[in-house]
Amino acid sequence: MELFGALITLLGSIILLIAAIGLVRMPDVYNRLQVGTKASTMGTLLSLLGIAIIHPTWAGKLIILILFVLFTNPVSSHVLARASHYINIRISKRTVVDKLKVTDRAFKVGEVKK
Amino acid sequence: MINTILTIALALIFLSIAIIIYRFMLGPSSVDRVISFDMMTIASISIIGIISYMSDRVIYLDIATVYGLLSFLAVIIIAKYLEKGL
Amino acid sequence: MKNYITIFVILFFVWFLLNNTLQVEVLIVGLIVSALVTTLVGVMLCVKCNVFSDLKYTPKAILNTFIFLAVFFIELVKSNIDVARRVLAPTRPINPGIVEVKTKLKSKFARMLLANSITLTPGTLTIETRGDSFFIHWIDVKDINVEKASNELIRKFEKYLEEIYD
Amino acid sequence: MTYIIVSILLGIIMLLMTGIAILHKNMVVAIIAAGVVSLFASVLYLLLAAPDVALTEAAIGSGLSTIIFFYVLNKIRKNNVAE
Amino acid sequence: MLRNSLIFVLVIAVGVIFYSLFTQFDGNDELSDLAQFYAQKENIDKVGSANLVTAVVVTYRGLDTLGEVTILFLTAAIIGFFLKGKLEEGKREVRPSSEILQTAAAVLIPIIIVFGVYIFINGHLTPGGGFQGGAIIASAIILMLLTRPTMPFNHKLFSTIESISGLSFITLGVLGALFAGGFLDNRFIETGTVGELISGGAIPIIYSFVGLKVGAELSNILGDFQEVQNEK
Amino acid sequence: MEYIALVVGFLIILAGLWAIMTRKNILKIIIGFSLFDTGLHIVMVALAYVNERTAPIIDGTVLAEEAINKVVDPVPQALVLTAIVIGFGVTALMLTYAVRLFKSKGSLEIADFKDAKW
Repeated sequence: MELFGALITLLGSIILLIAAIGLVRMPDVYNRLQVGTKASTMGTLLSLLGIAIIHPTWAGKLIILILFVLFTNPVSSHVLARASHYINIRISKRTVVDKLKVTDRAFKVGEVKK
Repeated sequence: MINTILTIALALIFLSIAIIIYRFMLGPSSVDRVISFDMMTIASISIIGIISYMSDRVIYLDIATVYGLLSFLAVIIIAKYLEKGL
Repeated sequence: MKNYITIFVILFFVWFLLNNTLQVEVLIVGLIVSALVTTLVGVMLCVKCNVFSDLKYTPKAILNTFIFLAVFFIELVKSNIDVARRVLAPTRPINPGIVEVKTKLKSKFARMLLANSITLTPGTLTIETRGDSFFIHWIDVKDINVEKASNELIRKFEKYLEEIYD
Repeated sequence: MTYIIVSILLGIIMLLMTGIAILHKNMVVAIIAAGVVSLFASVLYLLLAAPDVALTEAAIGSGLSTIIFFYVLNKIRKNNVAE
Repeated sequence: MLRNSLIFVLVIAVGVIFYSLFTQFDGNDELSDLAQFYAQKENIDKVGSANLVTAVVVTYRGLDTLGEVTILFLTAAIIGFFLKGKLEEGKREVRPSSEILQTAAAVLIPIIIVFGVYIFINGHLTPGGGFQGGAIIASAIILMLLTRPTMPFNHKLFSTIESISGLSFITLGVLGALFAGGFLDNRFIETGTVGELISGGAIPIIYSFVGLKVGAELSNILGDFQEVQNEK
Repeated sequence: MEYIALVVGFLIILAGLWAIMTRKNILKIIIGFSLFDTGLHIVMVALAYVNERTAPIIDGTVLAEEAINKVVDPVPQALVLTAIVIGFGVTALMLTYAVRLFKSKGSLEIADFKDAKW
């Protein structure tokens, strides 16, 4: 059982490594955010879960930690994506469609106001 | 045995932090650096989890929770600064 | 009122998990602290006081909560396999774009859960919400039509969330 | 033994980030780098068996300091176009 | 040029001092005498605090903590004095926060406050205490300010909380002086078993007041920095 | 481990000192000051470390009887704890002055404040 937990922790760290590689390889901010959010959330979740399996008496704090990360990480990446869209970060050339920019132009959404 | 596996996991996490720092130094825009900061915090949570197992102290996990809170707050304030919404 | 009771229960649950013990005095202190914080949040620091007021406590809603969680975790695992495939493949098979989808959900909490689930499922990231439109960055755009994209991306979560909230 | 290697790695990261914090031209990056120094200093405190200090450094040194710096940056930003 | 070389020489000189300090240091294998006194079984039982750092901060060197809290109070007052300018009537135009962030903040703020309260109530059992818990509560307040940037900050409420908890802190100290060994002595309440939540005499109560006070002070500082954004 | 922490702390102190004395922007000087602070705290905590020992908190792992042989020195940790909080206060105060200076001159470059030179 303990060995199983340790292996899960190892799996989590491998996923974190994948997230890091993705951060370097992806072409623009949005794709980096995609890879970063999903993989880092899952990586942390798995490595903490592994420790919770090794040490079942510690489970309470680890569950709080997992829930906290699971809840806040998507929100922060959403906020960051929104900010980078408003300050016109260069979007990758491979992008096929950008509906949000089209909507912004259509409604003449100004610099600051709504 | 378990300690060996966890040491390998620790090494992998440090490798990923090194790669993230590469992106931090390279990153063309500020947003890339903020993403790197966020991921470094998240990786540190895993590091603290493993360290607290290795030292056999459950109390270290409180600090990891503070890290989760910290990453959320810092990312939000930087994002709001960048989009001029502070 | 339902909102405050929900907040109280959540806070007490958090307190219990943090302490991770069943000693009576810890639980009593937890009750006092949760009650105080709930009052404080409700009276003085009220940000958006009615986040939880749309929750339903019928058996059907609770069943749907569990189904939603199960679907969510399956999608989370799938998304990581997807990410690993995209990152490690030498050609970087991406075809990104920002698409618009429409949701029927009205409750604030349900919309936030939907946005979070979108962010954590394969290849999608919520960028902005305007009214009932969500703008989503999709790493592999298959369809730019609003209806079809909605069906593809959010219907799988929306049908459970609708049961729980609206 | 593991702890020694971990502390060496943490030290290298911190010194690198100190350099970035001092030398980088963009103030946002400098402040984030200073935050990262505090962040890893906190892990180092944990290795040095000082969890109280680690908690304080994480909450105050890395959290509130960074926040307050960004408030000031926002205040002194004239109508210039940042970045 | 002269200036730069002077600075260089100065930094090198400080480096040499540090090098000599470093070579003279050869690790500790034992506690110092003072720490041995604090870590004795009898003294741990007498004070009743499982966290020795808390014992040092709250009881053995409680006066220092009082001074520190006073310094923070003075800092908050000076910052409030210097940052205050003429508030322009015209509302500043900022981009409103995203709806998802507002909802998430409404869910998270109570949870963060409870976490801060946990940190300072358990200050004598787990790492943490008044200062850390106060900082975490201030983080919750800052999250609230962030989601609604133009909302006026309620300085009065936080000043009231701060004064009440400061007064209670002093009162507890005086109670210690009256019924136990000295100012800020925690033993006028039964110290109980080390490791239980209700133990350590007055330590949890004192630390709770310190936490509330520090939280209110830090919130006031952050609120000042928030308010200065609204000027012109 | 404590030796490495000492070296890192000393180097960060030197870097912070250098930044305080050579940088031209007031915000950079404040960043240098806070780095100096961090380095100083690392040095103090490293001096408190005792070989092969653990955190000074009694729980299931460390019993009160054997605490004297198992924990590190709590006194410097308590001092550093206060120092960090005071350091935050000082940083906030310096930033306040920075805002104040910016209001008067519209700039934070140190060269624009030549009239304050003696």
